Amino acid sequence: MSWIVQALIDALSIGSIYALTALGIGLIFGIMRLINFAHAEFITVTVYILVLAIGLGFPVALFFAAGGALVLALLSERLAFRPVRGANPSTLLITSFALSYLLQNTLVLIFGARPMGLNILPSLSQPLLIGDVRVPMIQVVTIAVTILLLLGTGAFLRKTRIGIEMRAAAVDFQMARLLGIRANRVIAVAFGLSGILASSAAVLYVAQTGVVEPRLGLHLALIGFVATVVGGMGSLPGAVLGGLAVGMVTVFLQVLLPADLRPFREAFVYMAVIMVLVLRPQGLFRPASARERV
Amino acid sequence: MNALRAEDIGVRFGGVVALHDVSLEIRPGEIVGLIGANGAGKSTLINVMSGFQRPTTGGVWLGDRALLKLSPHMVARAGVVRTFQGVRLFGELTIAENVAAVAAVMGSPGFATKELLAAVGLSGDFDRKAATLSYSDQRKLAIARALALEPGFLLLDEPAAGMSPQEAEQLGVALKELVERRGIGLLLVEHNMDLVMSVCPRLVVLDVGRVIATGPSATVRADPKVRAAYLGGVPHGTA
Amino acid sequence: QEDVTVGFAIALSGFVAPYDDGPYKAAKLAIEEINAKGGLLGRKIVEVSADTASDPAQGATAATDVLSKNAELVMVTCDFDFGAPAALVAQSQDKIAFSSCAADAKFGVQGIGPNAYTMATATNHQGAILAEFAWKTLGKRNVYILNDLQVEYNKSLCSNFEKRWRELAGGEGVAGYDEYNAGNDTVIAAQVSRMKDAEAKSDVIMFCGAINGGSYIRQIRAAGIDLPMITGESMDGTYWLEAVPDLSTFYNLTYGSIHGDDPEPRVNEFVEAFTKAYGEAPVTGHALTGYSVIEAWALAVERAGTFETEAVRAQLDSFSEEDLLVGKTSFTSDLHISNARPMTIIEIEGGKASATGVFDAEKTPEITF
Amino acid sequence: MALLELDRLWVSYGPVPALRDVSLSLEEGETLAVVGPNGAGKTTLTLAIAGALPAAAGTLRLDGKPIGGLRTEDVALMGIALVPEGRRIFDGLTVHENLLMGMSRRLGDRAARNRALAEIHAMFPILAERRNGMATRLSGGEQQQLAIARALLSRPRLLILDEPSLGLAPLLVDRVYDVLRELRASGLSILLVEQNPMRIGAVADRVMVLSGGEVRLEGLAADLLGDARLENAYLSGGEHA
Amino acid sequence: MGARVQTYVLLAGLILLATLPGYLGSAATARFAVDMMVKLAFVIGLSIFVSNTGILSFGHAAFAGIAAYTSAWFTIPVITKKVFLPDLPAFVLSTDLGLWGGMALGMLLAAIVAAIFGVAVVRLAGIGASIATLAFLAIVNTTMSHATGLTKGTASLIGLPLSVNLPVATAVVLASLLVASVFAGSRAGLMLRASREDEVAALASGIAVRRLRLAAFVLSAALVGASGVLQGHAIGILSVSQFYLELTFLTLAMLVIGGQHSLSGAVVGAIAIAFVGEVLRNLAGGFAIAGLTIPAMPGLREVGLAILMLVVLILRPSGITGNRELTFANLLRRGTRRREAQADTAISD
Ligand SMILES: Nc1ncnc2c1ncn2[C@@H]1O[C@H](COP(=O)(O)OP(=O)(O)OP(=O)(O)O)[C@@H](O)[C@H]1O
Ligand SMILES: Nc1ncnc2c1ncn2[C@@H]1O[C@H](COP(=O)(O)OP(=O)(O)OP(=O)(O)O)[C@@H](O)[C@H]1O
Ligand SMILES: CC(C)C[C@H](N)C(=O)O
Ligand SMILES: [Mg+2]
Ligand SMILES: [Mg+2]
Repeated sequence: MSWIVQALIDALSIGSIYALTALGIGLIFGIMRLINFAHAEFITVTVYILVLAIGLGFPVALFFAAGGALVLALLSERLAFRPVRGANPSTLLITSFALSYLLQNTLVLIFGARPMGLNILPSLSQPLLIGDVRVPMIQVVTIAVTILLLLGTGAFLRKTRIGIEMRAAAVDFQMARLLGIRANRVIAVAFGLSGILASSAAVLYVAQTGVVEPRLGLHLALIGFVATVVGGMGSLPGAVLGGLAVGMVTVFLQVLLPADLRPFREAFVYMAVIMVLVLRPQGLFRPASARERV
Repeated sequence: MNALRAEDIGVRFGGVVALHDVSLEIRPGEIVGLIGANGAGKSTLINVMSGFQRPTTGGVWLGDRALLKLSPHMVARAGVVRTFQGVRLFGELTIAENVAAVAAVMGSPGFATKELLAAVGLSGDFDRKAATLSYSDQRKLAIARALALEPGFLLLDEPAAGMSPQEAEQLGVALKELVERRGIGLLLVEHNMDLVMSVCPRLVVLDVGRVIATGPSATVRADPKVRAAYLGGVPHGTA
Repeated sequence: QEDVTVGFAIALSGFVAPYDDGPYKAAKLAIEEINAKGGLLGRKIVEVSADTASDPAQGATAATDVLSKNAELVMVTCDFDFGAPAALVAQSQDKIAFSSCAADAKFGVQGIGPNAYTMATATNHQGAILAEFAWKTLGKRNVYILNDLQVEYNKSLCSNFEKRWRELAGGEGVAGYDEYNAGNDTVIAAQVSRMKDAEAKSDVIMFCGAINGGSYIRQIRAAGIDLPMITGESMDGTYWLEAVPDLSTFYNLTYGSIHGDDPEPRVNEFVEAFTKAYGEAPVTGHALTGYSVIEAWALAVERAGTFETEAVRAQLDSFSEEDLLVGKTSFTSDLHISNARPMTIIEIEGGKASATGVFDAEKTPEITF
Repeated sequence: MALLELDRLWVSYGPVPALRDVSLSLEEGETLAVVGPNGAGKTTLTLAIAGALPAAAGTLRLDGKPIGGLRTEDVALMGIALVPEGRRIFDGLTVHENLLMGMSRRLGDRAARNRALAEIHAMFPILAERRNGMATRLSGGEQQQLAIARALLSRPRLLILDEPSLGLAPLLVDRVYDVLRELRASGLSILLVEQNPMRIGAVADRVMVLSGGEVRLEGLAADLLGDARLENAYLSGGEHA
Repeated sequence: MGARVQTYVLLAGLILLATLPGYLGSAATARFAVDMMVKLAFVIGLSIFVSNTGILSFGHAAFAGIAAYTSAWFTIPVITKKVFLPDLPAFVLSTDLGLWGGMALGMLLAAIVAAIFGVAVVRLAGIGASIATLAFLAIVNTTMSHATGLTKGTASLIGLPLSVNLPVATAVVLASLLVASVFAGSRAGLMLRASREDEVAALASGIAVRRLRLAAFVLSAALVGASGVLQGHAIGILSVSQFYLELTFLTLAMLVIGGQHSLSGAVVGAIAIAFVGEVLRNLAGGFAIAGLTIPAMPGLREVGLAILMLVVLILRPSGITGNRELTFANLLRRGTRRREAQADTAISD
């Protein structure tokens, strides 16, 4: 029985990193219909700043890293996404991809493609043994932080005026301005928030893996992207649960698949993704009534 | 051609009962007006009849063909064609292409696109993008597009919304002519009572998802229930 | 007399660049040394390079580029997938193509053509060395294998290791096997849990991980698994060590120690010269292969007395235990990779890397294609 | 001084002008009805005044201050509110959240805002009923009420309505016009685009006929309604560029 | 001359012009030109689906891969094949069909796979459909990476005859262009573009949206397959990773930057990015100007390309061609189009 508990905990710890990434991607997707691939580099850049600043002590480095992600997100919005806002979703997507490619290759130019080691929060990488079950501290922290950030972001969007303005500007930018909403500023705030979310994911992630390389965020962003859509387009809890679900499926397949099929695990994961999309086009965690009315 | 019948239609959205036990019949060559307060369920009924909304109860029949079994595009091909309250044009296509794309469904290569556009009162440059039309012109194009399918039955959801009284009047004339010439059965959902009264011999009135009155227009119009639910005290128009 | 040109169609940018950086610098060092001694057959060697940008299609373009500048030899990327497109172009233009360290035996007659060579030690032999090292030197009996499926080198290394290990230890000697794919799995919690379950019956971990392997080692150690680990050439270097502070009982193969303590003095001299030229020691032992590519080619040219491809190839094919910087190197007319070459093993204790010695294998799994 | 003044305004979509040389002025407390055939440029006019379309030439002033180059939101904050053609309700927001977006900070404290909201709810009961429902689930007419309510909550000095009766049941049209009359009586300035002359008569002080992007006729509502020239102006503009 | 014919002629002319450096320059420019044709074949095939349906597909690289490997099974010389792919079925092992036979089979298999998987994709709309194609790409990639007997898995497959030169590649591109052009001009093409604008309205108009989308998907998979075959036989080596995310994004970027709603956009985008990339590649390799030697700057190409892509997207969000087809009339109208575009952005700002 303990293997199930162990697998659940493993799944949660992978899933919660995915969920945290999906939260940042889902936030911008919900607001702008933009799948922001450059979220990957918001994550990666945070980690490189950590590498540079870690000599100043972790709290200072964290401050710089989060600040860096924030500034990067704001700059991206201002220089790359604002000019194409309102364009076709594919144009937005390719813009974010081009930005991602630019940032990634700039990192390669500056730091080279060779990975570097980075040891942060070493105290959290101690295992915690509860009975037979091994629970690394970092995983517990990751899960807790994810839940907190989800609740916080959700409350922000639902309860605060600027949060609601954000959603309004997302739907009809011009109408929002016609009502006196400073929509540009509002969207910038959303990006800033996504930068902060990216930096949180980055810190927790690198505390687990300890290796920094220019493509580090890519895989996370890809999963975040899938999770956002599978979980429920435009719904934040949907994105988070989508991330968790992808993590769960991955881990359970890894544990349960016979050895010959294990190399094909990812194919099964993505088959599940397609099945979800076909059976529940509105997303796993949104009611059927959430579909567009004719 | 057989009649188009909706029988005992019920639709609910969560707690909201949008339609309850609604029946309606349109015969070829007939214009039926469907009126009712906002939210009464008129658009929902059109959605059901055109295959876009699965009802919880009831059935839709074209003669003895069960339309509910068909997907929306098959319903349209079967001759039951609708327009939308929200217009829904093919915005990036030109005006001419909007019609031609639909004519292509019928495989009509030499389709008289220009004549059709003129018939609904559109003129000028047909190579403009449809999205650049003014609101009432958009509505006209939507009707032209529906006609390109050469429908047996046409379900129009507020076609005159946004039109000036004169335009609405012209539209009314055009619709009547169409019904007479082609024998189309027409369901007209409309809040412009002048238009409704001038083209519809028969009315069905919905209120909160139920039919509260049906019959010859003049009778229905005088019905106190209808006045209370829909028309209000002040008589409208000149009729 | 005219100069003679050596072309480099390698990754100067992109994600394969770290593999090519050291060998390229080392090769340039070798060229300088030869020129300082009066050149090759009395001609000065000049180098031209073109960037493949870590893209196979651009690899072919890069090779065409350097060949159009009259390269007599093309050195290509330290990996089969990325090096082969360029080598194919050289082959089709009847020039010699040398990969610095593609460890796949197909990099040769069978895969590309008779003009293709690689300075690597075949994974067959690498796997065998590691198996015998764990069995004899470390005295281990039960291995747990963790394999990264993303990179062919890893898969090949692990499978050759296992072949040799089973000969030594029998079927029971494999206490567990698991895999991950570095492209999809960044956190390997499930694999680590499985390993933890098998920890009691294992006494060594064979880890076939690639360039970001440090991340997985960190996760394994964070779970409290302190078994000794053995790995291939791909984990050489200390650039990733920060990820696993105080790492101990860790062993990896290499072509030569970059820490100045190789049992072979020539290697230490090379590291010194390299450090002098570039301000820092090579990042991994792969650098030696680049040096030896030039070394081997120059030797063959000298013996042939000409730059003609056919004559040079004949000389290369008759290499037998030649003492190159990377170690003893032999080629035959149908095997253009070394499958019997002692290699250095690095040990990491308390976060410090040092050479433990040079090891060889008695028996090596056969090469198949 | 007039509240709103337009002087020789030109607005174009690409190379095609949609408004040509339009001048008008609207006094404080006055209601101006703009009529005209379809494609006349009425919607364009409302958008231009509200700051959503740039003027190619000419000036716009509110209280004598030029508002031509201002950002859309700044124009709105100066007190111009638009009930746009096609409602433009915020999808994905609840009815209440939609109202909140209209609710200006100028309404004052929480109590004042709640009072304003209660007024609106009294005016349009469905909005209270569906308070926490998704706004786009409302029927077309219900959405129109929401759009008007949203604009009113910004406590505008000038309210612009682009065909507010669009898609409304007659009963509700009556209600909307009752509300407009009340608003007018309370001194609000209104610019109303409306197609139905009968409706105009009930609320407008003055009428302006727009056709083909140009002002064709302007005058007191009382004088113009029933005037054959009004009818002609309507019909002549059927063709447009 | 009809508008479609004009477009075909203009685009074919543009393509031939673009191959010119391949004939006049060095061996390296010939390689560049072949590579450009390979990408062009891909983007033209991709545009059949993306331009007409408006659904962004991330999955087409998989079709290129499937076709490339299929072709390899039937074109690698029999003796070589027995060494590298001994697990292939006997009849495959003993067959050598040459480039065209291999290409035909490759396209066929790509089309069959597209027909099966497409049933799921066409049920979805918008971003959901795109994610499904991304999932498909991942499935194919994972499967091919571990189906060692068929593909050699993560190892490269070698021995493909180098039978693709510039004229061959150009011929395939022109043929693809013809197919794409005829499809876009067909009734099916028009109906699909209508559904791209508003799926619900298209259904209400009787357009069999799913069936048409599936047809476009299959056709475009086959053409993209041809590009994969070209690629394999141009460089002589296949690895599964060649047909994954990088190819996907590069080709999508070419399409979107050219103008994703038109065939002209596909052609112009692919050629423009290929040329800019090549110029940057040469600059990055270092050069001498007016006696001044600029040293090599590896990585410049990628960074420069990304910046240029961003600039184009920002200045022309609907792509270089503004989503219009190239016709003689449109070429003359360039001036007015520019102004319209400005007015559009003025509204959205
Ligand atoms: N998809 C849906 N989900 C939930 N409720 C819905 C949905 N579609 C319609 N409704 C509700 O059903 C009722 C009927 O709506 P419908 O659109 O049919 O009204 P209508 O008669 O067309 O009104 P109008 O004249 O304003 O267009 C309304 O209360 C509406 O809010
Ligand atoms: N986005 C646009 N791009 C190009 N032309 C446009 C655009 N919007 C409107 N037009 C054109 O500008 C002119 C004026 O349109 P407008 O919408 O202002 O008319 P309107 O008077 O509101 O008509 P209606 O009564 O039909 O709503 C019309 O010819 C219309 O086709
Ligand atoms: C650096 C090494 C992991 C590369 C390896 N020698 C190869 O053939 O790919
Ligand atoms: Mg309705
Ligand atoms: Mg209008």
